[in-house]
Amino acid sequence: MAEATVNSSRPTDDGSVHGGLPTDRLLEAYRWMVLARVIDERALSLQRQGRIGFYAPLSGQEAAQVGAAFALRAEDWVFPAYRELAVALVRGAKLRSILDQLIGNSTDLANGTQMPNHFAFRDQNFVSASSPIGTQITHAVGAAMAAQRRHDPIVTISFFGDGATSTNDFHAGLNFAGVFQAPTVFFCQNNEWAISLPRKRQTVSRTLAQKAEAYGFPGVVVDGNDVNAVYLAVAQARRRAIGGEGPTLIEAQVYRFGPHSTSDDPHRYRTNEQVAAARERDPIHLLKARLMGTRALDEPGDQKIWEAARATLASAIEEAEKVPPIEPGTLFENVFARPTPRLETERAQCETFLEHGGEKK
Amino acid sequence: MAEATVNSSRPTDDGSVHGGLPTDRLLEAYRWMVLARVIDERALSLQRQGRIGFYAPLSGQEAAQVGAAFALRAEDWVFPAYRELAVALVRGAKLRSILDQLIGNSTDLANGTQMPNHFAFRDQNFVSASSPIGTQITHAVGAAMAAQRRHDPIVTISFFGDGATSTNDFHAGLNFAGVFQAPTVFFCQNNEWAISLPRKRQTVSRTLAQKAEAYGFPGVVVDGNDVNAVYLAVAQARRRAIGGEGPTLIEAQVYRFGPHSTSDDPHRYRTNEQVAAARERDPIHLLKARLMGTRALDEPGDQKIWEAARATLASAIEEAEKVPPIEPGTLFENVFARPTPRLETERAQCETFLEHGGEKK
Amino acid sequence: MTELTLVQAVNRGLQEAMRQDPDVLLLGEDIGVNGGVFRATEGLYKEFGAERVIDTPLSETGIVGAAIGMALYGLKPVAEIQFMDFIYPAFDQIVSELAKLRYRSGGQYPCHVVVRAPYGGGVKGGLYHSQSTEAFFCHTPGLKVVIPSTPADAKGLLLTAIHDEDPVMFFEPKRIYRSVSGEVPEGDHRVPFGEVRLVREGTDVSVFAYGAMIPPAVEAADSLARDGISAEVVDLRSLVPLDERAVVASVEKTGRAVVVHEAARFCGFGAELSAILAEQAFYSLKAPIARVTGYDTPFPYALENLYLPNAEKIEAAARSAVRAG
Amino acid sequence: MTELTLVQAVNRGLQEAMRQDPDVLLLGEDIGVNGGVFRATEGLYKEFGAERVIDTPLSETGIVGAAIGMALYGLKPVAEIQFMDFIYPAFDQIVSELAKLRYRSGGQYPCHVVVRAPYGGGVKGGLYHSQSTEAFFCHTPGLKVVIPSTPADAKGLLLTAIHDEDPVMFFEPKRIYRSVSGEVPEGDHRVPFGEVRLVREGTDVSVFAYGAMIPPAVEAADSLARDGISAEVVDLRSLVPLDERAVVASVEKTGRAVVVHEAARFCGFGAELSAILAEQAFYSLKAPIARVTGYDTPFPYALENLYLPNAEKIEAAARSAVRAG
Ligand SMILES: Cc1ncc(C[n+]2csc(CCOP(=O)(O)OP(=O)(O)O)c2C)c(N)n1
Ligand SMILES: Cc1ncc(C[n+]2csc(CCOP(=O)(O)OP(=O)(O)O)c2C)c(N)n1
Ligand SMILES: [Mg+2]
Ligand SMILES: [Mg+2]
Repeated sequence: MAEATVNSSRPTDDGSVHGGLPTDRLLEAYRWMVLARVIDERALSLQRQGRIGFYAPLSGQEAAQVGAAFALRAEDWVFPAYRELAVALVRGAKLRSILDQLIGNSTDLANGTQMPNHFAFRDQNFVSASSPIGTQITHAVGAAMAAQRRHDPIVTISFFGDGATSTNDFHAGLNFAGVFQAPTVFFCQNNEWAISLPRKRQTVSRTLAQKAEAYGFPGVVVDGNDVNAVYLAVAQARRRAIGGEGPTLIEAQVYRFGPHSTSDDPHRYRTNEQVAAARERDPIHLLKARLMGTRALDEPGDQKIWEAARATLASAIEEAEKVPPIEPGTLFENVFARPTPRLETERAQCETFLEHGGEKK
Repeated sequence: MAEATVNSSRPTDDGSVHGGLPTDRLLEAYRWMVLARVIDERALSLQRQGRIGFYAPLSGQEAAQVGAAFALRAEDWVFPAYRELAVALVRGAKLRSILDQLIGNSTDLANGTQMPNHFAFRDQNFVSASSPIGTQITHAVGAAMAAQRRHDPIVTISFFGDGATSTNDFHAGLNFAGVFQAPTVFFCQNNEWAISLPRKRQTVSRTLAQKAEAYGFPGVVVDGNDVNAVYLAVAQARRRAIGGEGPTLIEAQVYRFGPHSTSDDPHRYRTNEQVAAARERDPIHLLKARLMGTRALDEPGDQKIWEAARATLASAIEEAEKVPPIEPGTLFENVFARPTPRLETERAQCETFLEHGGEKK
Repeated sequence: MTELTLVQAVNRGLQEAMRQDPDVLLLGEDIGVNGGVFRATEGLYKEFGAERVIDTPLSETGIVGAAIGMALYGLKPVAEIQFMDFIYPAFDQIVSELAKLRYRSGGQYPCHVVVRAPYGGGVKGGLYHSQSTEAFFCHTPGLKVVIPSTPADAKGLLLTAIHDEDPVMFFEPKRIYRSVSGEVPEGDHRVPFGEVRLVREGTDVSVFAYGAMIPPAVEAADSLARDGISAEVVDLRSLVPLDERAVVASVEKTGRAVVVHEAARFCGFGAELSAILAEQAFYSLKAPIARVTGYDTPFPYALENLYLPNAEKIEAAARSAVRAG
Repeated sequence: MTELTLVQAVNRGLQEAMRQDPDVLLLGEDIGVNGGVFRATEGLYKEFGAERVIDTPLSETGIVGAAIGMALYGLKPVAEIQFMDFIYPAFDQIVSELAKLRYRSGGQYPCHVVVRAPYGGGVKGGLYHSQSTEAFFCHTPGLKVVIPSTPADAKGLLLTAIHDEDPVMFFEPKRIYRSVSGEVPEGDHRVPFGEVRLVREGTDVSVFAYGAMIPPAVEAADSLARDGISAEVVDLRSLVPLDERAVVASVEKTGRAVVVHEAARFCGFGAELSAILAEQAFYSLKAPIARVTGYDTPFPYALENLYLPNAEKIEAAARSAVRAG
């Protein structure tokens, strides 16, 4: 039972999760997915124009992210990698806050300390992302152990990619979770690529989900283009965790449509045909077709969703770009709770330097 | 097919490995096992007397080590941990050299740089052991990839414990081996303990062998008290590797009879009864009974084997203890191929210091 | 006050913190039933149970990674690394995550973990049970680094560490775990970070040391005193934040400095101390700043006494400094 | 001679070594088909194939661990770590294994691996694509540490590294990968370790720098020259082994020292340089030794230009030194 395939046409036989999301929730999911797609497109052009410094698109992974986020509660804790923008949105992170971070302006909640995409939203229990691959996995396990100790009925969830399954923290995190029966969900978005390395050369296990068996708990493969299937898989894993049955590894099979990031040129390692083939199962198209099939959506309605997304985004960008740049003094904040004497000295040196007109931007 | 049980009463169905070791080889194995046991007993008392500084006994693991070593060829490369004294013996490491290392005297092949048990015997392709757990696993994989590249018909083998399966290098090493089809054998001696942590709390996978499945190659459980079963398992894994079929993980199930090391007090975490129960399957008794059963051995013959082992050991100890202590100048050797100017300066400072009678031993 | 060894003081510090605050918990290898390979956690498993004294699988990555997760969630984990030599599998978690979480989240995610590890030589431990690599952690912005040399400081600094808001690397000089004992205040005894301990006042030369190097530094000072040389011995104990003011003041008084540590010399902590003095006490210096340290070789087994700084070496360096000017 | 950028020179160095010796091979992430995220391995996969330009799974532990195994077996692996910031998962392999194998085996198992990694800031990379932690490796006995600042040195030091018998950490200043170009000799061009490169002679103050800090150091020297201050600029380039003699000689001549690096100040490489001078050039020093370095904070994103040393800061420090005495 190490591995099972979950999809919405074959809902789990567990009564409590039911057959999945009702139509209004699916429509809501669709709106988030469209917004994420719109942000992706716009962010790529902002980066080209030099208005943001970097961007890592999530196109192709919208259903996986929104489906997973839909299965969580506000009290649950999310440990993201750098690609989980749609998860942040669904959990209520403000678009403005996202833009602030992408720009690194003076209202950026993280003080402009990090590259774009490395979000942290305390109010959404969306923990600070870092660049080193996989490190959040053990954090999610530790936080789950802490919640368990406090008898808080919540779960933690870590988001990571296929490449991350090769890291030290994947191994340590899954093993600890198995040993301590931590109430956590490991959510792997297998988008077939770790920059230029195809999934098949990352590891030769048949699926990534089956790796769970090495740690004594179940792994589940799910079609990551099917928002409902993802929702069901995560909801079930969440229920297991809350019920004291321990962790689950979920492999959501998706495809990365865009470049790894704005620094990447995917033409060096994959063909347009490969991407085109994958795009035939674009999660947004699939969900649109489904909603149109049940008449929950029609073309004009769809148009409106896209336009609304673009409009909201445009005004958030406008607002965020008006915000003044970050203050130099913030450089010395949050190294420690209170600056050490040495940091005070350095801050003073820096100020003197600035007063003498030293800084070249 | 991730896991299979190999034991000598059910030999593999592969013709080329046959049913196992012939009687004369079994008798030879017995001699090595007895020698290892005798060394263990003597080394513990040498440590208590302050004649060596530390020791990690292998009692209970003799059959696993000798059986594995018997399945290897001289050209194969061994990547040991600190407990593989019997493997070193079988591969031809001189007893004197082993004693030199345990003492750290001036003929120690490693210049007295390491604690006892951390052997390196270049002539036996027995690579330098270190204390950090698991690090040799990736080395064995890299060396196997190198042999593969050179088309050398050899295998590499790493020895490690149950505790080591939790380390970063276990995960990285097995994954690399799977991806690159490295001709290597992962030999895990599951002796039920990682110092005080029982195997069941190290990981909750049913067996350790099954972890191989996460990396796309087979894992095998073998009775580590049965020298012939171990021999068969390793011989078969070796044949697979040489034949281009890739790596194998072998879990040899044994029990650590003694303390983890001379620094350890096992009474703090396990009962005498547990040990007594395990000792009922003492690999030396099992092999003795088998040899007696086929009349390859009788009591007087057995007596002679033990006496011979004790005598050989006694004279090796005597020789090694006569060797002068290591020269101070060796401190600065082998940091680099040739000492840097800074090391020359430090060596000179050290010599001056010694000339002024500075050293307190 | 009770007379305790240094390792007992560590034990009492942990016990006190755990009694004070249910959010304090320990995790590490062999710390539970076994009480720690140096017995630093002896008795705690019995008193606080498996939920608060957690024996982990053999993964330092997991220990520190999980501790970080616990701390983010609000607990106060104290992670034990069995020997400092085995901290490297957790190095990524320490330098990339623990040290940077507060900063990179703009203060949204402070992350208070104490990482304890015995360090240093003199126990016949060879390459992998003897190292002193405190400089790695001192060079990582965001980490505090503390090393006690007395039982009272061991308990007092540890309690401060556990109640601090920042990540603290707490390195314990295993060589003097049992050989040094002294009076330790009962209860919630705290020693602040960022202040040196003046072990002995002097006027001719300042000897800066920490951890297991304090006893030989004092021995050297005794011997120098017999020849009328007055050595000041300063126990740095809080390497980050460092009491730079006290360090500089001492050399402004004595004009001469000898810096002592077990770690290899090149890029060791002594280099920083030397650099601070060459910057801030330059005009007071009467002699070259001397470093008495381990050599730039891996830590040896058979020859460890040759490798380690001792009273003779410290004394010789101090005499040279005094002779020099 | 060909005019190349620094990253092209790295590429030619690798190509030359691989043509010379079939035992040289590369392993790392995205170095094959993709040619490396900075294109340092561009074209090599095509020329030498997947057997010698090995794209590995995402595991630095595995990359360095496997490279060590290959080296033990007799090959000459060159491991690429995509960014120095991601070297920490391999830290245990580097400091516990690579650095110590020759020593701990009494010379039976030398282990020659070259680990290449781009380092440093100025590319808008934030916390995890900008760090300079060369001091960690310099403090680890058994490792050589090299940082080129010109295309000719990039190729020449890299070829020396690949043919050396010891482990070499080869850090490449990514900020000047493309912005600096220059003439590079064809063929087997080698630059020896342990020798500084005298960038510019001077008599009033010595500026010690390396990697991407050379251009601002030269810019500062230009500006100082306009005011009649003669600054000597010394490119250290081989941090281990360090050309201590040349460093000391320079200060014996100028009497003043400014040490520059991008890394955080506390326990950075500059501390060691300062300590060496405070020990060996004490009587020549006319002014406090100044350090111009990154601040003791994690590396920032938005404010990286404020964080990084630049010509103005170097110039100001040099002027202070000259004013001081
Ligand atoms: C420890 C580490 N090594 C290397 C990198 C460089 N790097 C950034 S993203 C990436 C690939 C990640 O692939 P995957 O985990 O599948 O996530 P995806 O980008 O596909 O979402 C690599 C190698 C890194 N960030 N961290
Ligand atoms: C990385 C690391 N962490 C911790 C230790 C301390 N330690 C030494 S042996 C050991 C247990 C090893 O158990 P196992 O792998 O089962 O081998 P065994 O000793 O049973 O042969 C531990 C935790 C170490 N040597 N290295
Ligand atoms: Mg991926
Ligand atoms: Mg074991």
